[in-house]
Amino acid sequence: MNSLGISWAGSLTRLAGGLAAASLTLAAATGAASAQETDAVTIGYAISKSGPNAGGADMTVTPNYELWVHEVNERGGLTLPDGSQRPIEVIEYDDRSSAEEVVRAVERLATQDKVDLILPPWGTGFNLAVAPLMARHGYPHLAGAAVTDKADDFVERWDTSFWFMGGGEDYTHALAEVLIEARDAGTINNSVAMVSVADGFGIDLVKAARPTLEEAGFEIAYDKAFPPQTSDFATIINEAAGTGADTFIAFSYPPHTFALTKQAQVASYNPAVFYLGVGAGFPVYTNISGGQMEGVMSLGGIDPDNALNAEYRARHEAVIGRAPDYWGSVLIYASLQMLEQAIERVGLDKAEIAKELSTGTFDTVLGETKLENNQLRNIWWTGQWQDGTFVAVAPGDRDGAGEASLPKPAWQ
Amino acid sequence: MNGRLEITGLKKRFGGLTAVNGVSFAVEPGEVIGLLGPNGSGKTTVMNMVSGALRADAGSIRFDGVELTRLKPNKIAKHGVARTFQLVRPLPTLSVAENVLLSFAFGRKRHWGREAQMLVEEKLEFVGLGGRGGEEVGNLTYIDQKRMELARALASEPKLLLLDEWLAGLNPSELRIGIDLVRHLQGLGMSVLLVEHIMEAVRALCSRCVVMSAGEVIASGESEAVLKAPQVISAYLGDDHA
Amino acid sequence: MIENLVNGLVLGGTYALVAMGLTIQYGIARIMNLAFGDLIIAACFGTFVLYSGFALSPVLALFLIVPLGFAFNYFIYQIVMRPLVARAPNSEALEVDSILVTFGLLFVIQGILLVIFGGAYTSYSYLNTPVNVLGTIVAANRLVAFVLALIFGAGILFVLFRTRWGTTLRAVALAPESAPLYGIDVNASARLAFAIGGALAASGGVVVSMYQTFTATAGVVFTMKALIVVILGGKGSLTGALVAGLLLGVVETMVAAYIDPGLTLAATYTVFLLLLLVRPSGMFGKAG
Amino acid sequence: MKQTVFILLGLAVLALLAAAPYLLSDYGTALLLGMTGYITLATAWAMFSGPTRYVSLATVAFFGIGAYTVAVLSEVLPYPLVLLVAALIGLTVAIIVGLSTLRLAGVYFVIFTFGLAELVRQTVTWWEVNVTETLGRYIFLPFEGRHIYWQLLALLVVTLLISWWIGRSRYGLALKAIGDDETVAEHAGINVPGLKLALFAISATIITLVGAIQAPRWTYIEPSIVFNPTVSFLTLIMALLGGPSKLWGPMVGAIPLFLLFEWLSANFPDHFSILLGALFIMIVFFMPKGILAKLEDLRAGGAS
Repeated sequence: MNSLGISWAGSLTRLAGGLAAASLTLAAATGAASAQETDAVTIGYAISKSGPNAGGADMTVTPNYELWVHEVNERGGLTLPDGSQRPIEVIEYDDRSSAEEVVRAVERLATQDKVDLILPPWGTGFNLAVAPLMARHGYPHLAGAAVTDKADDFVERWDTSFWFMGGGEDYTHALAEVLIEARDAGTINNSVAMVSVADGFGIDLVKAARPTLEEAGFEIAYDKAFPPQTSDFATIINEAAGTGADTFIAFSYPPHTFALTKQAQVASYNPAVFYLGVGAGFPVYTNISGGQMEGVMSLGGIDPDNALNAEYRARHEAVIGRAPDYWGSVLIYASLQMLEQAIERVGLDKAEIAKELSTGTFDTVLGETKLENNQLRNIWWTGQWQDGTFVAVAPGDRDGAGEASLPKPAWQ
Repeated sequence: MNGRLEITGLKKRFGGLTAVNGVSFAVEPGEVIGLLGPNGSGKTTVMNMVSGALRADAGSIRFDGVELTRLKPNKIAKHGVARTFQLVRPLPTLSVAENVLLSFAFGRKRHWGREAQMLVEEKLEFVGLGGRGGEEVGNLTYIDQKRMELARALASEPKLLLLDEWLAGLNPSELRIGIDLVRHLQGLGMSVLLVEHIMEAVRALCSRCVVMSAGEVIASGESEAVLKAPQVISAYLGDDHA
Repeated sequence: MIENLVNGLVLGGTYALVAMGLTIQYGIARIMNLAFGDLIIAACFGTFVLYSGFALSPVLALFLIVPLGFAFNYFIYQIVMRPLVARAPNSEALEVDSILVTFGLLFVIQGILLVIFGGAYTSYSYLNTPVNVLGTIVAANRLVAFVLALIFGAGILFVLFRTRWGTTLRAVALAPESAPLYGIDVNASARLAFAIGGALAASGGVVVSMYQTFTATAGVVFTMKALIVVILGGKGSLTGALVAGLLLGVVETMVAAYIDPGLTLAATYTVFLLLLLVRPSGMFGKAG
Repeated sequence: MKQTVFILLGLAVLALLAAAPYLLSDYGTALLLGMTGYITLATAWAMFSGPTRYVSLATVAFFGIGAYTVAVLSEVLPYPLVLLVAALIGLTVAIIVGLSTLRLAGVYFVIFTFGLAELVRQTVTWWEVNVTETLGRYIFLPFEGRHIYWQLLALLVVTLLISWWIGRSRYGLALKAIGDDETVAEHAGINVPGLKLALFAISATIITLVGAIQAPRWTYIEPSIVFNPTVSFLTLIMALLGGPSKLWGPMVGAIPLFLLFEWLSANFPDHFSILLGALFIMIVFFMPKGILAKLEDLRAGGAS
């Protein structure tokens, strides 16, 4: 009757074997990680190289990390306060678009690889997931690809965290500014059709947009959220067109942004204001819209006369092989330049770097850059495709801002 | 009322086909009764309704004073009705002993632990598988699998045993062993409802028979008399022979 | 109303096209292919490369990529699936094994695409021109998917029910155990069916790439949609896949139009789960 | 006597594991945490799916329900009560789902459970977007890695004890019988639907608790994070690799796979998918019944 019960002896032996194997593997992993060059500055990051987040990370974040490291090492390395230079050595992990993986990878970078600096992952959720860890281990956290209205709260909670992309309210206020001007000029009516992707980004923006637009006296005629997996927008475009609104706003991700564009073209839906979410500022958008991106609006934008930015775009294309997007890329790159300059001023002490980032003034591709309460505010909130460039149009009172050109010309 | 099976007006339809149409008969306590009929006459369907594998469309099945008609197979087993299957169905991942133990554990009286193990050995002994409890069922010969299945049915300590062609496929010497086993059960006071094609066995075991054809009972009574009845012969062999 | 119906049918055309391949692989070859969506994505990338690199129109690309899909799946069956089929004691064991092994295959294909193309969103514009169907404007590229689904569906149905060859395949689908008794080479038939399914996946990929943005990791979305359609339609039923695909498109469009676009997927799953509960064998499947 | 020795040994191993966070770096603790989480998931999964052979992909539905409950209630109720509520919600959903689905078999059950996970995710998303208007939720519970690890370890011990108890009780035997032949099991007197439902409910409740306990680690929760279908797939693979019908099987599968994933994503971040896939195919080819069965085969082969 031995087969009935569990054989304790055999099972425990097997368990012990498993544990021994596990600890051996652990030991092996430890040994491998500690064998690193001593004179290099180690910089680690975990990024989504597979899974659903890979698309976003591969557009906005990873290329800029690679570009920056490439450039720094080409210059001979990071310059320290004493003038010496040390090359960067990168340790990168794939977080597989999983929150648990990204947390563990950062723990590994901090406590196992003991890297000098850690660069953040892609996405609002993942940046928040690693924020407590970065703070606990004292790493300055340059949250680049994260849009949040709660940055003030986060800075209070984690004073070594820095936020570079603003929040939903920033973007919607800027948009409302553009819309009010167009309405006052008689270009558009009072009605707005708005859709958003049902996920953190879409909700944050649409939640900020509702009160902002209503305060500005706009009537929201259509307001729906769609699941991120949506690929067909025929019905949504039909319904939005049916409302007679002159303004169409979509807080969308790239696949939706592209599909909305194609569907609007097919349906000859041509509202005076056609504002889309992430992806409209991607270089590939030119192909997707069949070269008809003129007048399309979105988040971000650049000042076409800014030589620094133009130069950055050229370098990105030369090193990475494709152009950066017109929104997040330059912000991420600027955050890395700030990091580099902070190190040059105060060395590799993490607390000192954080303090310098918080208080110092830096020369970046954005021009002279200074953080306000650990947040980058010097951002272009709204942009518009004009003559083949995604030009920044808001805030309109800042130097370099273009003029929004409305109504949008018809699709051909 | 002790251990009497009473079937009245039992009906079952499958789609447009009426498989069992108003069957009534009874099995008295301690009696071995044969349920006969050509293939497709509805015998196994009756068995399935008694054991709960199928639900009757109409009619009633009472056993030991309890209405079984709407009960699930596990409840029916707990009321003291056990069965074997037309094709042997051993549980392949369980050892021979575990196959039998299962019925003790969930049968009428729920035995478990050391006591149950002894009971299992006893039952295996009874069917002629003594000492072979540790073997894999897959390795048993056909007759031994049949023995194991009988032991498994007996292990739920039934008052009524349903044997569905349990003797089919045995060679003459095995058949003799099988018949002796069933007779032994009768000696223990158990009622047995036997679906069987082997007339030799029916004659040897059953005092009474019920013969079905096309879903209806066409004859019942003393075995010898029933087996000679013209309607029975014609049902088996076709009208030409009547 | 008519507008939504047309939009729904056109959307459903894609679902049907994609699902027919899976239902053939599952119904006849008995392989539950979780890597199906990744084959579609591979075909998307193939079309993209041909279009942007060699200026080959996606419609012409069909003639290159569909045979490639056939050949690739033919070899996959021969190398990976056949040993599993040979060793499986019963169809359930094969089901579990095929789920597991194609799950591995999914990652291999996805990984190769990631290495070659990276994780970026890929999209191009082709045949994005309006066509008037019963007063509703639909995109030509989506109409192509719809028409292809009907053509392939009708073509394969013709083959299955009007040719000797098709009778063989159906025999394998219905009774793989007894088919050899009639002199049918089950292995060859299954391999063929698997390859045809793969060719359909490739054609789906070519068409989908014309209007949908894709990434190397987006395959699972297609697999799941196709699976739902297959189960809705009934395992192995081509007609079922066709009807269920179109129906799903209509349901999604109606929900988006009259209830809330946010509930389209929830509605899909609700319809799917309810049907599974009421009729587990699907709309066109055999009961039991 | 022998049993006492093993119990003592088991307790010693447990004590060592509990003390591990003091001996290891944060990353070591994180590894143990992740590993314990997956071992618990795989063991709980195998508790139901191993003996009944119902391949469930609903793991992440319950995991996500647990995590979401914590996200919603962590500021409202004391933590132990939050866990209790999470467990109750998981249990209720499991019973409802179980009552309606356990008569589906084979691939239908597989697809159904996957659909269920997606449905829960879509419904939660829709609710949050349209009703509460907060898709992302924050969890600021004062837990560090080791606190979460200890909770998971305790849950794992409980899970193993339940699994062990079921295995040696009459219900363990009944489950094996159900896996072989439900009809025979039913005729032997087993309440098959009831037993399956009970087991599904226990398994789902444990899975819910794993999600609930792990949630505070991510600070920020949204449906795409907690209803990530990878969780279901990994759990299934780990259990199948080890051998789902044995008590230690899921653990024997989860530990090497977990470490392997970690090693691959650290050393081959760009080729993770290819290697994982290739490895997976090899496992199916060379260890179809799981590691434990393979080991037993080898041992049996060596002995004869």
